[in-house]
Amino acid sequence: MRREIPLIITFICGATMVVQFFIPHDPFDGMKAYFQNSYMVIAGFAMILGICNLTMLHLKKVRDKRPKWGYSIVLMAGLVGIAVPGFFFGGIEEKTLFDFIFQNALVPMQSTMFALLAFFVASASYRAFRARTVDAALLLVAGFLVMLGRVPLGDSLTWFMPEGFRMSDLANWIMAVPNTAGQRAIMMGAALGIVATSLRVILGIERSYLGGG
Amino acid sequence: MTLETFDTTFGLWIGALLTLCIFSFLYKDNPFYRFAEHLFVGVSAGYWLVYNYWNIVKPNLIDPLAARRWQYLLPLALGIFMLTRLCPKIGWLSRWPIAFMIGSGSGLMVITYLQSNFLEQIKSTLVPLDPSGQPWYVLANNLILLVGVVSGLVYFFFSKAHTGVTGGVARIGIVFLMVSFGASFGYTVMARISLLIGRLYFLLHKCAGFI
Amino acid sequence: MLTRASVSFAGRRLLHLSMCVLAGSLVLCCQALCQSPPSDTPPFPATNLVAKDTPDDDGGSITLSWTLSADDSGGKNDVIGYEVRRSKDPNGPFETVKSVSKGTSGVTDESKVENDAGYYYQVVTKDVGSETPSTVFGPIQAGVQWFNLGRLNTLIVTLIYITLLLYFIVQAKKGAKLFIRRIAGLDALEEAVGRATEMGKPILYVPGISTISDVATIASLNILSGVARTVAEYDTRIIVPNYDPIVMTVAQEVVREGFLAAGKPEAYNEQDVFYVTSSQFPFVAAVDGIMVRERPATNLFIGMFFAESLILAETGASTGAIQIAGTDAVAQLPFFIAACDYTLIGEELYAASAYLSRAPLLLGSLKGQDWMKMFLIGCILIGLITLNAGYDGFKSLFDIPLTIFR
Amino acid sequence: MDSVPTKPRRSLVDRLKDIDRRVIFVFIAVAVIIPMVWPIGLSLKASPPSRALFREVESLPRGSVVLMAFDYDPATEIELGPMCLAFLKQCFRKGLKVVGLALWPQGAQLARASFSEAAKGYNVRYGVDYVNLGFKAGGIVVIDSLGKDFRESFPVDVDGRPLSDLPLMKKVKNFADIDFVMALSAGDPGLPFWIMIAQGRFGRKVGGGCTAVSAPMLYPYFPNQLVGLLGGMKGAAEYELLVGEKGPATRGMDAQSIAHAAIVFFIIIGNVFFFISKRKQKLMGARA
Repeated sequence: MRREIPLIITFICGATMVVQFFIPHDPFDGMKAYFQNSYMVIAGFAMILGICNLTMLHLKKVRDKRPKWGYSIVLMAGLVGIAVPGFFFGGIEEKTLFDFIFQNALVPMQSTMFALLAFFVASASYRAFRARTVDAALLLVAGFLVMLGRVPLGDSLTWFMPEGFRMSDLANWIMAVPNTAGQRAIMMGAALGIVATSLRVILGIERSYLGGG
Repeated sequence: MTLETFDTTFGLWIGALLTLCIFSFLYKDNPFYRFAEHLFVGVSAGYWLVYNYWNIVKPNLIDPLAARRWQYLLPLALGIFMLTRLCPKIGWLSRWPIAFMIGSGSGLMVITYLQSNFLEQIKSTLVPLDPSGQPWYVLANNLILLVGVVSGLVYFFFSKAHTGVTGGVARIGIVFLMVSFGASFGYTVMARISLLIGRLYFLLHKCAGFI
Repeated sequence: MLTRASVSFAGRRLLHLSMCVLAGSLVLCCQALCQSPPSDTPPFPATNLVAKDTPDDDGGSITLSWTLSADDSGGKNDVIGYEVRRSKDPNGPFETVKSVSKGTSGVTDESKVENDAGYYYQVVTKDVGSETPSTVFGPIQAGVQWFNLGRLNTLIVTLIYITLLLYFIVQAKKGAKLFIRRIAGLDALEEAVGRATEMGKPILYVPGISTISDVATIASLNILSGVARTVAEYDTRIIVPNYDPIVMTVAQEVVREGFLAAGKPEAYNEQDVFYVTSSQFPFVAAVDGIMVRERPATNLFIGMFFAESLILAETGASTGAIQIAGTDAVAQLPFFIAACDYTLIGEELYAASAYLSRAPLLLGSLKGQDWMKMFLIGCILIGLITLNAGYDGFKSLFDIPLTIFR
Repeated sequence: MDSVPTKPRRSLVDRLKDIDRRVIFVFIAVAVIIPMVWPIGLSLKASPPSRALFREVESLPRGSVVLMAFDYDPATEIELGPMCLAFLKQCFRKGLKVVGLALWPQGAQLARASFSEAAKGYNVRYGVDYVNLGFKAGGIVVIDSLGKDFRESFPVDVDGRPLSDLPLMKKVKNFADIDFVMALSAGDPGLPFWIMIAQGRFGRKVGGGCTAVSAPMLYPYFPNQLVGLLGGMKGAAEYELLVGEKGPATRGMDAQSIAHAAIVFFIIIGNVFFFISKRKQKLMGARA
């Protein structure tokens, strides 16, 4: 029973979501909103689970005095430091302590982590854009042309070409035609894979998510 | 110095220090990065916990229940079942909410993807090839698009070996995929550099008043 | 976060461009014609007012259309807009339910429309100083439909797909032999696990940064189940950091079962499958930390990824790990291709569980997927032929919503 | 993040081929920082959409009222902020009145900062020469309501002052009193809505600024529905050039071009070294 009931629940919920899409009549019309709301609530509860897991892991590190356990204290301090004001002192409105930490610690770190991409995009293109094989050469040429087409330099390099056939136009063409074709093929294929996997899940053929593939 | 400007200055300094800590990772792993990383994880986890409560659990569960809308008891029950993971003996109950989420998620995906990524993409691939009244390059582009989409799809055939005609067409498909990957990569480079400029502007202008 | 939608914009750009140019020139024409001075004579009325129940909905809505007043974009051209008025009595009084600007010849009235009540409508044409009502149309009732005809095409495609999948699954059950082509990234999995064992280093498995309702995550967990088993057989350590607490819960079950299936339940360490945080960049910061400190020999990034993909893959590459990625996030594939040793592209991710387990049922459904692709290509080809023969009825079968029954 | 340990006795070419990535990082950092601190002012020519916007604003008579929408957040400030500064300086110099509002929550704070930064050096006063109405949720509905009365959506300004206390707002009732609309937008809700309502329905002249990513999507509106458009950091730098106030965008644009060039350069030398070492291997193979 421990495995059958979840399978039945999966089937009923999946089938309901498919059916409600086609039937605008009561009781199906409100089904999607209700399911999505319930989904969010469960996810909200699961957050407690996550926090418990994180806390226990790091408390254990501190208790066992594992190497570098001091950082676990930093982590816990951060967690408590934002959660306590968020729950008990002023909530999450503007100009609260919660908002101060969000604006001055979380946002700068987030943007900086994101900005690391500028460096990684450079090192990745240095390594990957090499004409080792035909495929790699295609990657290189397409990437190189589009990169040049995005800066004024590209157009100045192709000054001798008539208007409409310069580097930026070529880059736009690559983006609009071969790039679109490739992406569309991936998207269509992936859609079929997603739908097939979903149907297998609903029908109970794919059940490794319950543990024990 | 008023409290507000103190707040701003103090906040800027925290932001600047943490920014530098994260950047230091580019050189190598070091105690500054480790400090920032752990703080980052802790603060963000706490942030999500609080955010979740105020923006999801309260308006979508507690408020409606307080207004005696009993249909919200089901999500409450499922949410509590989720927490049974914490006591191993009845932990298997958590499979119910998981089954609910996976089931309803999968059901939604079936129709969403068939509609938006199947029907709509077919429709946008159906373009007139008729040369009359159109410049030659429109026709050529449409043909290239068609060849690209079809050959790309053939690449994803799994139950046929990539030999013979299938192999040839799949090969063309790979060409399109590779061009598409290269182009998307190149297209993103500039946006990524602006992110760095934004960060450095924060450090040099807002914090150091340098420029 | 970057989304899947952001990448498809290039494709729609051409269409968008032409539409915008068209719209732009229309507006210019209007402005040029607007120069004539306003007058006090009332405008000509809107004509041919028709109201009908809005199709394919749960009621509460009526759709109206009319022919523009002769003074709107023509005649004296001094119309400024229209007011739609409604009443339950043909003789009024009428209340205004909607006002629209000039050049608009239809609206949907959704303001407190009761189902199955008879309504009478009137459209009033307005210029600066005066107004002219149209003839009254009615009674009309809003109703609830039992089936959304606009989605019939989606239903048919869904049914075709389910039939194909079930047919081949049944065939597979009967014992039909099913071939599956090589997928390099999946062949490399075992080798990658073996290498980690040789080096005595752990394996890092990141099941994406999305929720359990994302099918890419489910596909990833299916692959994890196979990987966990191999890992247990090789006596290697596997580290699974998680972005979502529910995914973590499932990942713990999956890995535990994998160790159990390999006959080594005692080797499973629950602390290696853990939650980090549900925020994109802090999660990446932590995983980067794991990569440079634990130095896993193999990194597997499989599931749904966003802009952080390259941060993960580049940091992993710098530690010299073998990296296998798999995602259907079109925008992130280029970065994984550039920085990883193998990448499962799009649908390959969803074929993985069949490929790894060789379970006949799954292989059968893979065959169904291929037939659906043939169907898709067939639709494209037939569509092109009919379209270029001057018949666009076939193309209109793919309209969303489907309008051929309206 | 150490590089993979290199084997001894490798040739120079081989070592350059697998150059330590930190060398690349340093080059990128230098390529971005130097132009930001000492702007080079790489030759930049204003594109037609930027020039058109500038000319349109220049042609507005003294005392005209400009409505400015701050529909962006800190994430895109680096692209849109400089446009905003250059544009505001042009307005203040010309004696135009500016009414600011935001359809994005964080836009109101960004507007506050931009106004006070741009006001430095000009004799302008809050309430008389410029006002900040703050943020209002609702997107297109808010824009629509401005056609009737500003007070419907914005009964008070960002600090809670009633509009009747602000001299500038006494003469601004609805769109009819606005001479020009400038929308800085990072996405949705944003520029397309302003074009649709303010231009399409109420016939106002609309100009705009957007991120580089969304520029290709918005260019088609120019010149019929949009009198001018600034796209990304490049557009901002062009406007700084036109207004004659070299600011953050000019620096940023230099940095962006040079960093881009650095990456292109690395790709080229990466391939050169790769081919040299491949040829060497071939030669060695032939010898053996």
